[in-house]
Amino acid sequence: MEKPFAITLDVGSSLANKTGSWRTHRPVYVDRLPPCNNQCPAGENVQAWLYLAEEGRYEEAWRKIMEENPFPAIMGRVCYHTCETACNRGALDEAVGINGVERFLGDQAIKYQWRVEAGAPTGKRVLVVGAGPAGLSCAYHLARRGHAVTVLEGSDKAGGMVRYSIPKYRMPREKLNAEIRRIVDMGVEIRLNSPVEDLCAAIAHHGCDATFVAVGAQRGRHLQLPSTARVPVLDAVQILRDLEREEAVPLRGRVIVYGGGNTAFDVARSAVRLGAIESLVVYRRTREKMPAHRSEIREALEEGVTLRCLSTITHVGDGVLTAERMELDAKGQPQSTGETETIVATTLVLALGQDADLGLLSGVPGVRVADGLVEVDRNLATGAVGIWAGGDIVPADRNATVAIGHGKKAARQIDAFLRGEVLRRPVKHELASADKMNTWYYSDAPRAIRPILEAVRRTSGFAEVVGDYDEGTALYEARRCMSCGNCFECDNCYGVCPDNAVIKLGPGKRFEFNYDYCKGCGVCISECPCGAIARIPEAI
Amino acid sequence: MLKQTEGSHAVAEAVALCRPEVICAYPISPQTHIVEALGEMVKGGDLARCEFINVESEFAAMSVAIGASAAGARTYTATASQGLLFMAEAVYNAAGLGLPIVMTDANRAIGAPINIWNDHSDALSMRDSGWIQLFAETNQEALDLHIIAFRLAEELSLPVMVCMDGFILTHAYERVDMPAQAQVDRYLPAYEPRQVLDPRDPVSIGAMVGPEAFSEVRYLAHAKQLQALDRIPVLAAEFAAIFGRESGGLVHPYRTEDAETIVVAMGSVMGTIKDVVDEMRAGGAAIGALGICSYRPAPLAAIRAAVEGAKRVVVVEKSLAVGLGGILATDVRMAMSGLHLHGYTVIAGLGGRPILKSSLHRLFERAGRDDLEHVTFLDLNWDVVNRVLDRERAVRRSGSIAENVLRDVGVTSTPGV
Amino acid sequence: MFQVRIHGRGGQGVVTGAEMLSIAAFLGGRHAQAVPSFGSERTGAPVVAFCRIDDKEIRLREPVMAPDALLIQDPTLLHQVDVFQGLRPDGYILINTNRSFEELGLGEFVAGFRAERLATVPATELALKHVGRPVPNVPLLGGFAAISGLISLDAVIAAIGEKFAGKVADGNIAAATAAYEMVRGATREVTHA
Amino acid sequence: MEPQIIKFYQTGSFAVGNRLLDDSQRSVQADMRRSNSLNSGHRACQGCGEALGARYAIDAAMQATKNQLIAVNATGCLEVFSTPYPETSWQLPWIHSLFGNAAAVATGVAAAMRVKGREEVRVIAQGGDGGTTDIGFGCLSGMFERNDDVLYICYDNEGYMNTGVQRSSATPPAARTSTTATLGADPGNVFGQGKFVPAIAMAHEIPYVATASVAYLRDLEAKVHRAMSLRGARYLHIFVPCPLGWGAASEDTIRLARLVVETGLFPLFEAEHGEVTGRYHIRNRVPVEEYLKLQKRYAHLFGKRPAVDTIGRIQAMADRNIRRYGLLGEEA
Repeated sequence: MEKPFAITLDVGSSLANKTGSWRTHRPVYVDRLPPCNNQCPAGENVQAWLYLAEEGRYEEAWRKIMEENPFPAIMGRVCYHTCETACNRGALDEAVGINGVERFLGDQAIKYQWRVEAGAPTGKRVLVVGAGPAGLSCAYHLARRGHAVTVLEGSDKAGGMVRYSIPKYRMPREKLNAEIRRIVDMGVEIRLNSPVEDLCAAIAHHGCDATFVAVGAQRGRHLQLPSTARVPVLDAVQILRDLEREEAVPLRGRVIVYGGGNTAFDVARSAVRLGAIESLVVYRRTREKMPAHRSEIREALEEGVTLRCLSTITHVGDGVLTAERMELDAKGQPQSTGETETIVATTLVLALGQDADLGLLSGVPGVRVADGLVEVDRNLATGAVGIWAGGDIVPADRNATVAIGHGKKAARQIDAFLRGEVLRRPVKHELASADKMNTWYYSDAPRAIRPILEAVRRTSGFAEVVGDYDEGTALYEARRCMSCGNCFECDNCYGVCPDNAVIKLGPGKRFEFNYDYCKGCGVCISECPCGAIARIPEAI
Repeated sequence: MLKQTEGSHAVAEAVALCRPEVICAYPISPQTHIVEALGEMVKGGDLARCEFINVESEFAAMSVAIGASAAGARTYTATASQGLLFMAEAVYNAAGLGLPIVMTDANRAIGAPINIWNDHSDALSMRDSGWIQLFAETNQEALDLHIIAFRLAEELSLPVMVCMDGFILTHAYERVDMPAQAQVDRYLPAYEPRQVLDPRDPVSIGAMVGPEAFSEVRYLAHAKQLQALDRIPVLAAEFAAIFGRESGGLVHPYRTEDAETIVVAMGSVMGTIKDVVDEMRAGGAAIGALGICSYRPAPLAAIRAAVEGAKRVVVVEKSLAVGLGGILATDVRMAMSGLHLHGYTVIAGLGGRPILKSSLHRLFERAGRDDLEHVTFLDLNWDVVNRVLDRERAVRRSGSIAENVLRDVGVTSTPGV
Repeated sequence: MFQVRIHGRGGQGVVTGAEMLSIAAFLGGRHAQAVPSFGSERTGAPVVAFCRIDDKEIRLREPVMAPDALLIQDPTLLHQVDVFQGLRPDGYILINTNRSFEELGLGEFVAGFRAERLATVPATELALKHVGRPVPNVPLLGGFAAISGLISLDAVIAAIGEKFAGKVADGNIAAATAAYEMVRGATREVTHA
Repeated sequence: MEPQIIKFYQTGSFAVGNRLLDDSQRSVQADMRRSNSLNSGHRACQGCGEALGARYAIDAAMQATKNQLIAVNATGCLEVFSTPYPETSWQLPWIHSLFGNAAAVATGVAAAMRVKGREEVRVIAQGGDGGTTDIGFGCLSGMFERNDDVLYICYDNEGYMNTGVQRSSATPPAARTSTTATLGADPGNVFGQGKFVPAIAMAHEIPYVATASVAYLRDLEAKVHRAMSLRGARYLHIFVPCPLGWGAASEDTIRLARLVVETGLFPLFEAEHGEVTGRYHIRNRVPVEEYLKLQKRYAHLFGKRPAVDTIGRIQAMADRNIRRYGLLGEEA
């Protein structure tokens, strides 16, 4: 075509005009730290595995969990999922049901017998004392890194407090066993009925290069109550242990549980299942202050457990207990009022917390114990070279998830130690807080309700109370994830750029800015649903 | 084929023979008969493969034409007077974009006061628009010029305006020789656009051009018109070879060879002038006439060649540059620059005022004696004009001049002041 | 050159009459030019149209100033417009009326004209009878053919065929023929008188 | 608007793309092969809503017509920033003629295509609100009335931005422009003037009329697709914020385009042959202040002594739209 001068132009010729020079600020793709990941004691990359799960890539999602935590099926039941409390979606409608999806993935793995292979052998050997969640977690991570691991366990079964203090209705044993079995299948040796009384001796006996101690806090705290009669006073930890061993437990008649933690409720709920006439939890502060998880309290109340808060038991009489009413002072501390009343009781169960038995460390040079806990640095190293400690015996929240996190952390440290390296702490990304999100783009999607066993059926047996998500529901929940701070390839930046200055690299490859043309308007930043684009000033 | 028909209809038939593909129509006298006839031909199926679009204004008519032409269709429209002015912006645009649209202008005066009769004010107001403007002397030439116009327009990728006097030609029944389709097809090849909107080869037409290139664009438009000066005589010669008659060209000299007085004019008045020239020649006067067919591009060299042997030039034009005098005359003066000739400007036939043979006789006789003002208003009613001027000198007031003139002429019933 | 001026009112087919006259002349091998006195007149207003007939190309574009023939389609115009302006002394006058020149009060005026070139014909009546509408233009052309001999009745009939079709054409042909016969009869009387 | 049938997905139909959807169900803008009809290097301001709207609409039309498309552009920002010699940003056959004649030029192009038997080639005319609702209105109405096969797209940024932010007949009440100063008793643009051209388009009973906003991409694209599935005169009125003219932050372009809809100030609907056939139900209704406050052109309504009455009148306009078009859905 013989085109008229200047009036008629060849298409696309404006590419010669590099409008990027107009820019005073530039957009940059970032990965921010999702609040769920930030919150997870086990350090799970929750957003990442939900991202995989929402595409139906369940095995990959499960493997993503397994990079941090070898117990998705256990976590999906006993974890108190503080990630959900932190979830940004909570402000929009309701938090994503992370825990339910995790259980789904864990169960999928068991159903399809997905396995994790041990790493190439390093020739190093590590001793782990205690086959609870911390010890097993540590053993697993070490095995993945190719180290030979021997776990010494004093009980006749592995699982620690998950087995011995969480009733079956919360933690079906076949799942627990399956997840432990998977670790054993990786080559981890678990020696049961092998209590360690002298750690130095054990280390010397087993000839290992490093040690992780996670023996747990299994000794119920006792309280000497003035007693004038025969009301049996039992230890909650022992009851739960007996339950696990299917030994007879005297939870009949009117069962009074003294304490406000999860263990107290586990006992109270077990009492309901065993046919107690009454199951009453007595706690000296308010219900809000109870350390037990909300869901635990809620489910207990649904099952008929009753509460008496702001009460201390002061005396055990003949079929009755004397309780004093408490009041909160200005600081929120309970104070005596002198007012008393009586509670009819068949059995009193003390659930006042547990202590660790740290006798095995007494002869270890450099290991210090204070207030019943092992002193460790931020990397869980004890004062003794080559010895790490974790789980309930170190100062931290006491729950399975924290313990699993300890196991992983210790394993990483041990691995670095064995390789003669110093582990560099990864830079912690900026938090993907709600203000960085543009939640308009997420469809309205209320949370899926996990099926709950009817109260009538629950109270008559030890069937699992909280049901599973079916696949559709799990997928739905996974897809409710907003992928906070991490690009999920929604194409918004690619679409909303008035200057076509975003290059789409293809599925899974995310995007790049074309700074030749980006004018720095910031629309992509405003409209990024998940806050994965940052704005930085240009050097002028 | 010879036939006795109305000028408008003859033009419509000629346009149809050119196989137009898009025709836009908006009614305005005295152009309406042309598009009416074309509309009938399209609707009746005589003109196949043609879109006839009834638009809502002349501005739209030219705009539709711009779109159609840019998309590669042979496009035609017609207008007059206020219509041409209403589309003025688009008229310039069509030329600027180099779109070979052909348009008939049935020449008519411009208001206020509103006047539907003939003069050349409309066409001449568009003299700088970049369009080629050809003026027809007769209905025969009018229809011939449309055939030439399509050829010229498409060769140069420029729009062409064929001007024919409103009513005097458009509504006159005359004998015309209507060409055969085969003749027209031989003369006018299929339209091959220079630039076209087509998804197969996309371009952007109508860029914004800044100071860095605008002068060049304008010069190229000028150069294209100069190119047309070469092409117009060639196309007229080819036309004569195929159709067997002279039509078009730059200028039409009539008995100018030894003329001392040469009358220059455009359009149908040339017929009356030729009669007068014949009569005066019979009386021994050395007078001739020069018809301008190509007003734009201005055939300065051809005009100069025709008049340089004469003693005087009388430009009779149906237009007035208010505050200056002649419009055509200014162009003719430019052609004459350096020549020592008397030049007279005669403003005649405004708003349909008949140009009478008797008046022209008197005028040319006076011119022959060099007894003319530089600018003469033919057959002006000086009584009326002077009365108004006298009064306005006495009383300072605003108001419609037209109303006052009518009052003086005695048409309105309002008593005079 | 022979110049005809037609007077009438809007709606009476004045312009069409001039055009048909030019067609008839063309069909007779002559050059002809028909033009209206251009305007935007509405129904009922006075209207003028012209027709020139010659043996060579007609270049003249001025209005007909000195007609050789006048066709007056509406006698009421006689009192409104100077219809006779410029009429040559040997010119033709044809008026659409049932009355005579005397009855129209023109007896004195036409005294100086050649009697065989004067005629009246009830063209509106003929049009109503044959066409069904009061359009006197075509019958007047028939009358003009008869009075002037400048065009033939056949040419008029052919011109009608170019402008009209079907029943309208047939009616107009009948009306024109009737007018032709009437005027021929009358002028013959005059000639023979 | 055509509902996108998807089960539930993370981002539903609100984001540009969705990796969980089949390619055919994703937006045109999500497609790596989108035509980028308006290419990089154009000279629109940062965050220009019109540049965005034009690419959204034309890309969708390109997809709908398999790239058999010609665009006619009225004078205005879009034209000036896209085609300054020697560079054009357009990737399709495109013509600019005048300010007021885009609809008519498009009629001509469509006529040419019809007469040449290339009816697969479709025509779009486009312009700003000045070129559409004011100076181009005559040609637009003529094109509608003749039912010419043209989709006319108005990019409404509520003023003459190309010439320096003057008032148009699409400028909303109380807004400041350079010809509606914030002076006198009623600062800014007056109430009770202007026109809503979609409603006027409907009065022509043309096959299709719709409104859209650059914040609702899927809806916008669905409307373009619907329009291109029909023949005859069609009209699409797209709300496109102008950061410069409105005194808004460049990154707020889409936010404003969203808020204007969620307040009810700009109803999203579609109509066929003069009857409303669909409307967008407000998802998250907000008071007009949230929209107004982001724009300096309304700054005189806020500050120390907020113009409560004026804001109330603007809120009443939003409420009227919500009533008139049923924007709250069934629960309303």
